[in-house]
Amino acid sequence: MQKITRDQIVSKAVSLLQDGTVSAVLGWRQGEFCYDVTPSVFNTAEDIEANFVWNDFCGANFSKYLVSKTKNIDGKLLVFLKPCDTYSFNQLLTEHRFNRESVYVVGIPCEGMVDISKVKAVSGEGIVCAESKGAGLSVTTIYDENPKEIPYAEVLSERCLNCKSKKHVAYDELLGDEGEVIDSARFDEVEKLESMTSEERFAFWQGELSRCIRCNACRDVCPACTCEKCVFDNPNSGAESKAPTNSFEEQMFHVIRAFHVAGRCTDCGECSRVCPQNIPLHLLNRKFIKDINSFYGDYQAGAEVGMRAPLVDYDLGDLEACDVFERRDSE
Amino acid sequence: MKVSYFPGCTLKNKAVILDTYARKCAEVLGVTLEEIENWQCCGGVFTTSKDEVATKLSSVRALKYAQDRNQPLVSVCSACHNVIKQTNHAIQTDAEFSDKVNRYIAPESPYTGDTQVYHYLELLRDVVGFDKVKEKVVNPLGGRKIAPYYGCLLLRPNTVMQMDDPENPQIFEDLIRALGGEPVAYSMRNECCGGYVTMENPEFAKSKSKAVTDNATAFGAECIVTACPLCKYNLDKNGNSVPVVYFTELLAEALGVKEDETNA
Amino acid sequence: MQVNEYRPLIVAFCCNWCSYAGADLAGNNRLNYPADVKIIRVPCSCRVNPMFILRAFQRGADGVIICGCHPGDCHYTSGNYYTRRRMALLFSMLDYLGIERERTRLEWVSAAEGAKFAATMNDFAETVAALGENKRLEDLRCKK
Amino acid sequence: MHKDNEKMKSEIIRRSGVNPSKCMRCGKCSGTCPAYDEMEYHPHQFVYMVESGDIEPLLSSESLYKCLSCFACVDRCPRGVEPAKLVEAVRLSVIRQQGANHLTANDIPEMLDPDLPQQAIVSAFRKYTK
Amino acid sequence: MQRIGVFVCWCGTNIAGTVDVAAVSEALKSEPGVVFSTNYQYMCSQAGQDIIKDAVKEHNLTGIVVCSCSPRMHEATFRKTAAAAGLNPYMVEIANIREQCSWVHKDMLTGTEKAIILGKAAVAKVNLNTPLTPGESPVTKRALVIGGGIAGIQTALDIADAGFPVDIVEKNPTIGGKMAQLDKTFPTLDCAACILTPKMVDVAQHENIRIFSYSEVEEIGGFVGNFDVKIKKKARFVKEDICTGCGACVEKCPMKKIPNEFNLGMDNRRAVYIPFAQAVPKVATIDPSACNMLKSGKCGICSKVCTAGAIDYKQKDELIEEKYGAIVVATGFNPISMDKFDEFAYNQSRDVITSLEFERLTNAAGPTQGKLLRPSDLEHPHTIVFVQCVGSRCDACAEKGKEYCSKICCMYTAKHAMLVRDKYPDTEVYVFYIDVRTPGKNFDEFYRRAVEEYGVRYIKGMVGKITPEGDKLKVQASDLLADKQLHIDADLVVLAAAIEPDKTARPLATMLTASMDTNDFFTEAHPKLRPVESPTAGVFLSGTCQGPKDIPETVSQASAAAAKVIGLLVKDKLTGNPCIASPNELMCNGCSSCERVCPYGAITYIDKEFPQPDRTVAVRRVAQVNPAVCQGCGACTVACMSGAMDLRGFMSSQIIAEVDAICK
Repeated sequence: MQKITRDQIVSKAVSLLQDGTVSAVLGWRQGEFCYDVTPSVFNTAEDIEANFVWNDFCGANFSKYLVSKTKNIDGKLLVFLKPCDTYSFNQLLTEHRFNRESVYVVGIPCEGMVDISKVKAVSGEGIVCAESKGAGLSVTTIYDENPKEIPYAEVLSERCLNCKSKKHVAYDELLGDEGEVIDSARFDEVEKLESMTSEERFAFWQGELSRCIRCNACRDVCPACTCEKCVFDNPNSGAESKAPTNSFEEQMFHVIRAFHVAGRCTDCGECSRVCPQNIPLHLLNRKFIKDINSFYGDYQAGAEVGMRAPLVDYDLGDLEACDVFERRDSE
Repeated sequence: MKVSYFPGCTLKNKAVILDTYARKCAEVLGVTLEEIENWQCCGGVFTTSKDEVATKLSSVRALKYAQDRNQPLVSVCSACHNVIKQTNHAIQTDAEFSDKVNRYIAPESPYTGDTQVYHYLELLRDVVGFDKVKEKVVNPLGGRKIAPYYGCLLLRPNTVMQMDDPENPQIFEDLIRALGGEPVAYSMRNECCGGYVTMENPEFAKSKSKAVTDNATAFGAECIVTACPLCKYNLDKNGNSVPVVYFTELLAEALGVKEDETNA
Repeated sequence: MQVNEYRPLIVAFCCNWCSYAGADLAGNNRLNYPADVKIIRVPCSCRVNPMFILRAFQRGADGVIICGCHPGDCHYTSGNYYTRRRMALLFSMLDYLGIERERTRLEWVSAAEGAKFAATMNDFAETVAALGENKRLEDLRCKK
Repeated sequence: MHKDNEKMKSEIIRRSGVNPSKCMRCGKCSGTCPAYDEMEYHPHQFVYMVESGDIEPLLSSESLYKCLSCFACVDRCPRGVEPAKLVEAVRLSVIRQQGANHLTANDIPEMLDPDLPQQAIVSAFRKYTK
Repeated sequence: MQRIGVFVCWCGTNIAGTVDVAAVSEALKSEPGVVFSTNYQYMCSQAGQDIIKDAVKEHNLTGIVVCSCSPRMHEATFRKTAAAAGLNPYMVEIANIREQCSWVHKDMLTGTEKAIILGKAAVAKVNLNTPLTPGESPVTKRALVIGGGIAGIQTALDIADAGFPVDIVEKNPTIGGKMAQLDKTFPTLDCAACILTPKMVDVAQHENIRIFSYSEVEEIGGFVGNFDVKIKKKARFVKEDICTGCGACVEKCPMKKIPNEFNLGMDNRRAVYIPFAQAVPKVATIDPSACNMLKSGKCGICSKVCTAGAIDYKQKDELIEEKYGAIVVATGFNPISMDKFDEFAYNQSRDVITSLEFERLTNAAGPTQGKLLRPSDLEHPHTIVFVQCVGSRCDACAEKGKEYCSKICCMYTAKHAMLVRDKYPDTEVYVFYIDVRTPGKNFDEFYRRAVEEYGVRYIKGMVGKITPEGDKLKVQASDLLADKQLHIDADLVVLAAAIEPDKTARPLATMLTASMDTNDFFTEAHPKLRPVESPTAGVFLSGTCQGPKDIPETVSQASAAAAKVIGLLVKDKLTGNPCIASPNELMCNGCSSCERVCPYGAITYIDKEFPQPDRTVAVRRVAQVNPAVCQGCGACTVACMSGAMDLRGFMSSQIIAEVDAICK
């Protein structure tokens, strides 16, 4: 499925490591299962050649890792960024979260990544092998040794089906072809919710959010959540909470989390990818993005370094809060 | 380079020389004017009303034609250029209009205003370059004092036409200099010649044209150049006796492709 | 207090320079509004963190209103412009989550607008009272 | 404003895309208009009369056919009001009515001059005819 | 745990009429931290304050809650009381049970119940109060004035007269600014030079004033009371301290065809020049772009004729570093370019001029020695047309011009018209106007005199097109009242060009972190109440850099700015408001969100070392709040995602405690 091959990436990584351009490489390593791919730092060419993974499960956005992984590094860290990752990369640079000089970015094209839960829904549990084959994934499980072929359209993650950009907004060099910003239908779901009644929306979100187990995975993976100390861990913040003891606890948690990343969220979709409860968290972020676009003009976080995020900016003629619903209802 | 060329009705009749010289000179300058097949008359004036759709369809068809060939659209007649450029702008900025037009024409893919629209003068300035024009001059105009006449259609409305500073344009002047002539600066160069009102009210048109030619000759003009057949008609008929020529004639003369016996 | 009659609990955040002074003026002029409204003084409406608003709802408030200087009149020149953006987005989000949109409000009240302050509070209290108790955002643990 | 006037005004405004209330009454449009002396109602009056809904007199005025569409008023207006577009919108209200064409094909022969370019005829038709 | 005393005021019957004060003090007794609670008729009275003071001592109180009238009324009173009793004044909180309770509720039951809740909220807050001390910073007792026009001159003189040293930085070789170019001034018609040049001399001779002419501000650091400024003194190739201003060099300089800026290019100056006779400092300047010696090393005549030996071709730009307590911006204005308005033929005819050019044409020291002669042929013009509002009051979307009214044009045009008719009664003078705006003392009377006594023809209408032809300017215009189009053959046309802020203002604003509007006028701290201050503390505004102004207004604003500067410099130390933002560095991400929303530029960042548990040291970018600059709005606290930024006196925890107390 991916247009770029593992060999291309590995040979790029090895050559940059060997010619001294970089001193370490951030990449993917095989986890316990075939679809389980873990971000990892590689220090030697041998390690890269043997263990570097590139497949349809390499969805992780590496940008956030740069905050911690560049802290104690001599020389540069090589990172492979997919188009959507580069937006987070720029946003983090805007917020001074790491030094641009300590990173060497190789942009790689992406054809979309697979959502393993969608695969499991078709194949069932116990996957032992899931390989790219033609226009789909060939999946073998412990229960059925005959590979089952599932078309990509059925298993691509939601965020990839609604990909907003195949263009890299930051890189030092590019492997493969540059793509374009895409006019995606990513706000359709939000609009659907908006068109419901208040009661229906409440019921929808209650259904979704009440499943939250407060594992904090969404926060921990989010490239916009890089606070030294999170408000939810800080007893003085007034929003500290550790566990989902009440059905509305998490509602506050998710509203505040979405608000904290509003205007900074690049819509990379990592939150929904990692949620073990499959809560569509991106629908909260996209609501803010959609509102920002509609109230204050189109804004794509991370499109450029140094942009002024909408919530730390204003215009004298901004929409009044009381006109918000009028604006939306008229759309 | 190849461009889609919209000649317009008058260039096929009363203003044939505007057309023939435009083509010849373009060839000299390395540009091929490919006449748009089955072009229809632009209508002469752009109707500014937002609810006027039918009268703008011929322009849209021409624009779409150029877009399909991935070519810019070039016209020589000021009126055609004005109508086509304004139509293109309306498509770009007025979603309702754009939608209606596309429903009328129902092209395979909707036309969204992407075609680059050039007047022939802009083609010379922005694509060919006046420097290149100058290089190709074989018969410099010998310092002849030439008054450029812009009229209204080339420059206004400026928000759309964006050809030059509407009050102090230089594109004609720069061309005249490139051809070895001396441009005459006079204030009436962007005032109206009387336009189509000449039909109903020739006396009125006369007063307008006369003011233009008088102002030009007061500053020593030996001749006036224009890009518009109607301007030429009005100035010829109603002005003083100063000769009025199309800019393509001067261009052809300087580039040595004019078949005029006096020049042979 | 009559036990049976439901009265809403309303938290009003007022900026020190305009709206709090407007509330004082309402008092000076003896303009009545329901005692349901309890005012918290902040230096500027831009001090109001969305967390405070959610906290109030969670603890049982039925309505939250933020009052600041009119745009252009902010004592700190631009604070209320930030408030305007923050609240526009927050209110839209709460509505999206299915919280009644009438429970939140942002109003510009100047120090001279005592009457507007009272009228605003009367109207808001009435609107919130009509909605009844805030059940959707409340944290049940906080209920006695 | 009378309801009919209100309606006509909003129709003219919608069609022309012009906001006459932006006018600051400087009169530059009329200062620049080359057809001023031919007109009964002048560019600034078009703007003012449309703004006040007093459109009836404009409909029957010959001024509608005197505008040269030279757009000098449009480009020179300091407030971006675009009077020429108002003139056009009002003129369309008239010539779109049945039998209200200002110019008919029968009128042409007597106006014809052997040198007259086609452009003049098509322009006049577009301006004066439905 | 705090030891809190609660003091409930009756305010006579004002509170006690609708609130059961005894019930309130009783109810609050059992709140956490409360060790004492009482009520009294008038807490703000001496006797009431004594009750508080005694209670503080008797019960070892650490915090005080007064349930009384609005804090806007008596917060300061009770803070002083607390201080007198040895408590930190910021350990006091007020529960407003009068304006926001007893006065707006009729029913005793509801009033009492609400008063108790408000009291609880105040108690909850005080429980989290911490003693606050205002920060102090020293004040450098020297002011910098940027711009040496009439605004800068007046401000500098006023500050210097109060005994403080002042430096003026002027980018031109002389101070004086636009006013030095004017002929007469409205509405009194006294000559500009007569009233300006004595002030320029005062500046030059004032012991407290230094003039850095031909100089520019390069860099500004620091904050109110403590600005560090770098000033570039451009090389003028003449030793300022030696040059006597005799003008011998100017006379002998062979480069004679340099357009003279002072006369707006209407005549020429030499490569070495003194802008005008009364220039201050009166020293020569060599224009390096015109001087042969500096360009090619060939000439050197000026050096030979200078008996003082002041010419120095090797002079270099000099960088001066100085500390200032306050900075005044007085960068002034310029007329806008007329390039976009060529319907008025400014670029086509030398006889179409701007009003400022007209000033020079009528000035005795101008290119025509004050005779009104038109530039093209030096003939006397018999018909003059003035056009008002050229480029002013334009639509925001229009492609040319400014949205605002330039304010001064109506009056100076009336002045010009009047002067022409006065000196040359044979001249026909037309003024085309949209509105004649004359608010100001004796202004409308002045304009009426122009019409009634001097016979200036005011025409309501606008010029649409000017066509130069022969020796005439054919003016086509509308006369709206006569409903006519006019055609006037004029000899001279004067355009009242809009004015705009000087181009140096924008980069200066960036250096100062001072805000500007979209037109590049400096923004004032408050449009009504603090009109001469920038929102950036220690930066003051004088003259047209803040908006269009005439001379009387400019001078008043200049003196007002000076008064504000004096008020600042007279202090030895600046005491700040202690209720300011402060970051918790351990939590700060250095993301710059707070900096972006701060209206005062109070937030900066440093790289700070933090020891780690593993004994290594991590360097992180963290925010710093300058206590002298922060005004305590709290915008940053909400922009801060991690909550690292908090506001003293209104901490998040305190506000949440109030919320909780109210919602309990």
